[in-house]
Amino acid sequence: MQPIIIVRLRDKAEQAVHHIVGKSGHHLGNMRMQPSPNNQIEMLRQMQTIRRFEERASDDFHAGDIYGVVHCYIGEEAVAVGVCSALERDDRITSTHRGHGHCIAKGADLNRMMAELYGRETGYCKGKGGSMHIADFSIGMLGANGIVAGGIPIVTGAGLAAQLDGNGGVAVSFFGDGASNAGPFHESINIAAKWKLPMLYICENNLHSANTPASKTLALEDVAARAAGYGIPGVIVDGNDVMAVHDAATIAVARARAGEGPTLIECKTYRQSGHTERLEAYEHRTSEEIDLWKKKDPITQFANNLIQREGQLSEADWKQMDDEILQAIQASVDFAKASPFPKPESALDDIFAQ
Amino acid sequence: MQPIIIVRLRDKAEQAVHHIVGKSGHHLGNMRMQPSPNNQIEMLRQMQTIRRFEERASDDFHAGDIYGVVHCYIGEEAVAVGVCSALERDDRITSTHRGHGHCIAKGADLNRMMAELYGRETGYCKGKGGSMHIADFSIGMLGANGIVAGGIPIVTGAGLAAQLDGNGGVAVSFFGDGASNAGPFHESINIAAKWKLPMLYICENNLHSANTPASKTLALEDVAARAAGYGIPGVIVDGNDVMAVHDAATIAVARARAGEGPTLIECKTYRQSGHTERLEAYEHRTSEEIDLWKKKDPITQFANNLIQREGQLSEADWKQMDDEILQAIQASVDFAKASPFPKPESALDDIFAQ
Amino acid sequence: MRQISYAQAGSEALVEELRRDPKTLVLSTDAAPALVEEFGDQRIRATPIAEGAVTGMAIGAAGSGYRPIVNWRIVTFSFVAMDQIVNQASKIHYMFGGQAKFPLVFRATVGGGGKLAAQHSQSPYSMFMNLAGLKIILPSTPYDMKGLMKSAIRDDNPVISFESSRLMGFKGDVPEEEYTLPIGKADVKREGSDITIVAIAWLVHEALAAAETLAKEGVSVEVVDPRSLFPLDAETIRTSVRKTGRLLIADEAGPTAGASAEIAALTAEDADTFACLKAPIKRVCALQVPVPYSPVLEDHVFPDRDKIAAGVRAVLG
Amino acid sequence: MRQISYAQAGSEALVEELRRDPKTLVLSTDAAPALVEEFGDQRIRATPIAEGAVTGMAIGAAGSGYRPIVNWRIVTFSFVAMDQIVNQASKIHYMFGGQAKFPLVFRATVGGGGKLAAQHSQSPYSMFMNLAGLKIILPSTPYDMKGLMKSAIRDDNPVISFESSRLMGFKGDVPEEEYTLPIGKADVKREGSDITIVAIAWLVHEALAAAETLAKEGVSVEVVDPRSLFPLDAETIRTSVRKTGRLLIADEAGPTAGASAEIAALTAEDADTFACLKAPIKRVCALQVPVPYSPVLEDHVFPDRDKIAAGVRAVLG
Ligand SMILES: Cc1ncc(C[n+]2csc(CCOP(=O)(O)OP(=O)(O)O)c2C)c(N)n1
Ligand SMILES: Cc1ncc(C[n+]2csc(CCOP(=O)(O)OP(=O)(O)O)c2C)c(N)n1
Ligand SMILES: [Mg+2]
Ligand SMILES: [Mg+2]
Repeated sequence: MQPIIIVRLRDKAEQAVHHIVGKSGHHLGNMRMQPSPNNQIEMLRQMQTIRRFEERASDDFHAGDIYGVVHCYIGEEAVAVGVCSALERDDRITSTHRGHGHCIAKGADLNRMMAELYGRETGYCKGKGGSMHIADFSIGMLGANGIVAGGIPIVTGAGLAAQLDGNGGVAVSFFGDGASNAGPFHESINIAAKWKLPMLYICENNLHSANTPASKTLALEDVAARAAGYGIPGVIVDGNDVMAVHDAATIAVARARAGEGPTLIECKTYRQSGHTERLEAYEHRTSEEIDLWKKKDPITQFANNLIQREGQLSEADWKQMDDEILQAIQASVDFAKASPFPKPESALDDIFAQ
Repeated sequence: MQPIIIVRLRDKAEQAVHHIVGKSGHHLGNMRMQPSPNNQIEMLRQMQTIRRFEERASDDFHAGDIYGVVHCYIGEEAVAVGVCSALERDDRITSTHRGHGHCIAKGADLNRMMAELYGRETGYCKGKGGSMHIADFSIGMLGANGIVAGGIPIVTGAGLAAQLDGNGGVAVSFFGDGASNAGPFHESINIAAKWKLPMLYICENNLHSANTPASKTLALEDVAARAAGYGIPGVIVDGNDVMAVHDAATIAVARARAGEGPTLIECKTYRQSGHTERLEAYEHRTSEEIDLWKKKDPITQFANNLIQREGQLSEADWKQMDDEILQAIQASVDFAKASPFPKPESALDDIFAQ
Repeated sequence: MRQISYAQAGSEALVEELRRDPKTLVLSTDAAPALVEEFGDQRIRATPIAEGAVTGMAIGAAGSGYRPIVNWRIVTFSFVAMDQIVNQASKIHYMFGGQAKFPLVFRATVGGGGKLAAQHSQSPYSMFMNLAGLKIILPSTPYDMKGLMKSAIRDDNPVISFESSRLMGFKGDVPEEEYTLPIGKADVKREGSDITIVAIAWLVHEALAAAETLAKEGVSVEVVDPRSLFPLDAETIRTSVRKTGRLLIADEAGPTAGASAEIAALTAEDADTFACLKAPIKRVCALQVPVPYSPVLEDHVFPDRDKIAAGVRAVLG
Repeated sequence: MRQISYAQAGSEALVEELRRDPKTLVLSTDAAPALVEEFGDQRIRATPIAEGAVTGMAIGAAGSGYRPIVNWRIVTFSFVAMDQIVNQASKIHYMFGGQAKFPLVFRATVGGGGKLAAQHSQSPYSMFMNLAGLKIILPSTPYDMKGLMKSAIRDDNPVISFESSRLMGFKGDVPEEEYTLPIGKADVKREGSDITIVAIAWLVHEALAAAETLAKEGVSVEVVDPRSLFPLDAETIRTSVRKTGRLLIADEAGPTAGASAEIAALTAEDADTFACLKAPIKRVCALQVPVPYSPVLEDHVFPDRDKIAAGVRAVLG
């Protein structure tokens, strides 16, 4: 079984059509799936919210208001939003160290997120977790994670729970190209495939893991090719094209809900920011490569698309949307700053559930 | 990339020819590789030595002379012998909990093996290891292992050493179908493939892991299919046909020595004995299945072949060979029994190398 | 009262809790046929040999409303799951600010005596005591096993149930009627006045045997069984030591940074107890070596009733 | 004498040993460009994020004649390699009857202070002390770092080099000329007569600061730095306690079954030392919780010079 590539093209009427092709080039079929215009605008809003949230988080980290470490998802927003827009609120996900995007796309509250980054009592984790550990179980966000590949088994357990519940729920694992070389990836996908768990495994292949290029760590360029070893579909999609991601996820979700088991979707994307917002020892990526990908920015592309091709958005709408987003982000910072730090003694709370 | 199957057939002149076919059936080529008659007889001798060694180990375990646990390899001898006959003495291997066959095939001394099982000072590990931990670094046998998949990374490190040495050495990992679902399998093969380490990964797919059938644990029936995810050849071979195993290993060894990287070879075989020689809680395999595989016994098949088809061995030779083997096994037991137990205080030796 | 074995007591507790709560499920590389028959292969799952992923899956299922019981089988195999234990299970409730519950049980046998050599004869429970956020039980009798196991399964937190290999066939009184025992409460297994022996699991029985021998020599031994290692019932131990003035700790694990070290420390750091100490604390543990295979070597490495009795005589001077 | 940082001292030792012995090699998920440049990408290898396999590979390469140095980076990531550490590296020399050598170094940073929350702020060295067959160093100064690291790389056994995150930028005297320090020898960092503080890594400096403060109050503090945790230099610690009669242990890890517990136990079990003890032993450690993120919480959890000074006052009564 070869990985399947979903390429998003335009037909003569300039409508988006997905062409599904085998990796060797033969055509497997077409597909036309369009979320409603409203949904698309909502998706754009989410992507821009992620972007603005992280720009602010980065600034405030450098200003010393946010502590520890912050990993930005800038440039990869189409993945989280493309996938989560294909999910229901009760569906469950786990995220990575680079988790803000998944939180926001799954519907997390900006105030509580920002308050957590600020280490405040009103944060999602009462200040105990910080950027790498935001979770909101009420919306099926089972946590960011400081361990590469650590969340993959956990969300596979959520997939098991969904299967046992029998209500058609699905579970989605987000992880990087780096994580795809770690044991938990293999162990989890094998189990999910064998048990036909309702799962999506979303590899965010941003071509690098910290300071090591994927070309040095992946035996094969395409993570999706690994699906063949488990008898499940392996899909490659342009991870900077939110609609392509959305459609690939939609198919996989349908498959999962129908009891047909997991799908591995590899989203080819790029992290425009550094590995973390700290001063890293070095940046091994060339500025040419970074610039190239900045030109393929997922938000600019999508916004232009909605404005120019689909005509669903005017330049003014877009500007206004961005203003609203910036206000919401400012409000989240205000909320965080107005919130008290936790009481020192509360460090002793929450060790055990009572 | 699909797994390659090597099928051993006869041509019109009744000579063994290997047909290499893709899993979907198309023919990829033929191959004719015959070790010399002497080597074949030596291979038969090794297989029968493994068989007799374990029959005796089982008896003596039940008699209370061997302690702890013994895992027999009965029925799988063609794998160890087929592979090790394609190796040089300096090539390195690691084994599993089911390790006697690999030891003997790699050239280990029967006396020191039996003495180790008997817990004596003269054993390979001075009585510290027992059946699950026999090693002989002088012949490149880097150890049996009580941890499923535990030896895979270790021998991959030996492959790294071989690559750095630059002397054309290879390293071979033996492991079970069960182990192929564990993280170290994936992590190691990915690294070996990326670094083009001179490795053979030999999956002994005996269709079961302890009391669980492979059909319940392998997402796909063929472990070899996983090779596709790493861009390396995945080969399926009849693991009860020692010549087929030998030939598949020979090709892979040549590939490894040429710097072309690892090969994954799946040997379809069967364990005729129980999971261990202890009283297991239950045997989940049907007696039909066990009987069926006993009919495909690798030693009987190979001996018959050498006697009937190749005419390299007479019935009398074979009987004599077996007698010699039984004598060697008896001698190893005599050696073990004549050897002292280690001194109790020697438990405190060998914690650290000086 | 009826007598059942330590192993049976564990199984009984498990089966009763599986019947009681449909959200419980069992994950293990080896699915016991009797359980599959009664509870079906959805709730009793034979997994691939991938204890790491399986442990993580249990965490995710627990966070999604289930109560998984993972049987790692021998503690040896827990080490492939260590990331999920240390970095996830023990921290996840805290790290996320207590927003979700993770009711989880991990079962694992510990100890030697089986001539299984270094990998399969370990007693590494102290490695898990150092984590916050995990409870640990390690019972010594069928009665304690059943009562603690039921509590573990009902607990809303991750609990590791360490179970002594040597005691699997050991029989003892277990009532027919339902009961549970609190996690975190030590049990005085024998009262005495001259010395306190805090003994763990199998060594409780060795300590009791040593106490019999010593009684004939006129020495009155108190035997305290912590039963759970986290939380560790410091108060019961200290109270006993304040009474006897002497402490010996018997553990099948090596001493270094072991449960025995913790018990020594929490005794020596308590002012009232320290004031009552008449003699140095003594640890009678396994030698600090990997466990060897050969019977003569293995016997040399582990503590037993004789070594305990000798240790008591040494403390009493 | 020239001053270099703790981090530089470690790098210097590494580079010098890489130059000295062509069989050394470095495996890490992040290959430092300077090392790759000098030693090439065959000996300095950037690995996939697969610390478990990489650790096992190091064992196999060591058994095949190489001297691998694995940089796990943060100790957090060692847990995915725990099977290879516990079941293989620490037992392999013994289990195989001593027939092969396994010269291995594992490097990992430990400790908190970085506001990195629970997973990335651990000090779990005591989990590794309980294994036999692994040496453990944990230096507190650039001088000790360089000397111990060189010994670790030359040692024919697996050695874990734990390195304090908080001390990375800390500078101290390091001679230009070559030297090594023995693994297993504690160092008295300050002499005193009223109380012994055994302090680990970063807390050595906090203890020294506390000692300054206390000196002004007329209290004479001796500070002992174990420098290596296995073997642990019981003799130097006991000698100090026999002199001062009092013991406080300061550790950035939680107390439970920690290095602090072991130090307490080996003091309380030694008859001569016990006889000299004038007060209960005191542990000033992190609170036994996962480490929280928010600065106010993190500060509350960790010990420091003030908590040490308060502890000393409490012991002195
Ligand atoms: C097991 C483990 N090893 C190492 C690290 C350190 N680390 C944090 S992020 C990262 C790179 C991850 O790369 P990838 O999975 O591709 O995700 P990306 O950062 O590119 O989103 C590394 C090595 C870790 N968190 N966990
Ligand atoms: C990590 C780990 N988990 C569980 C076990 C217990 N165990 C020993 S052998 C075995 C089955 C192994 O199956 P397979 O890899 O197919 O090898 P086979 O026994 O069939 O040769 C199991 C589960 C183990 N040794 N290691
Ligand atoms: Mg990446
Ligand atoms: Mg098998």
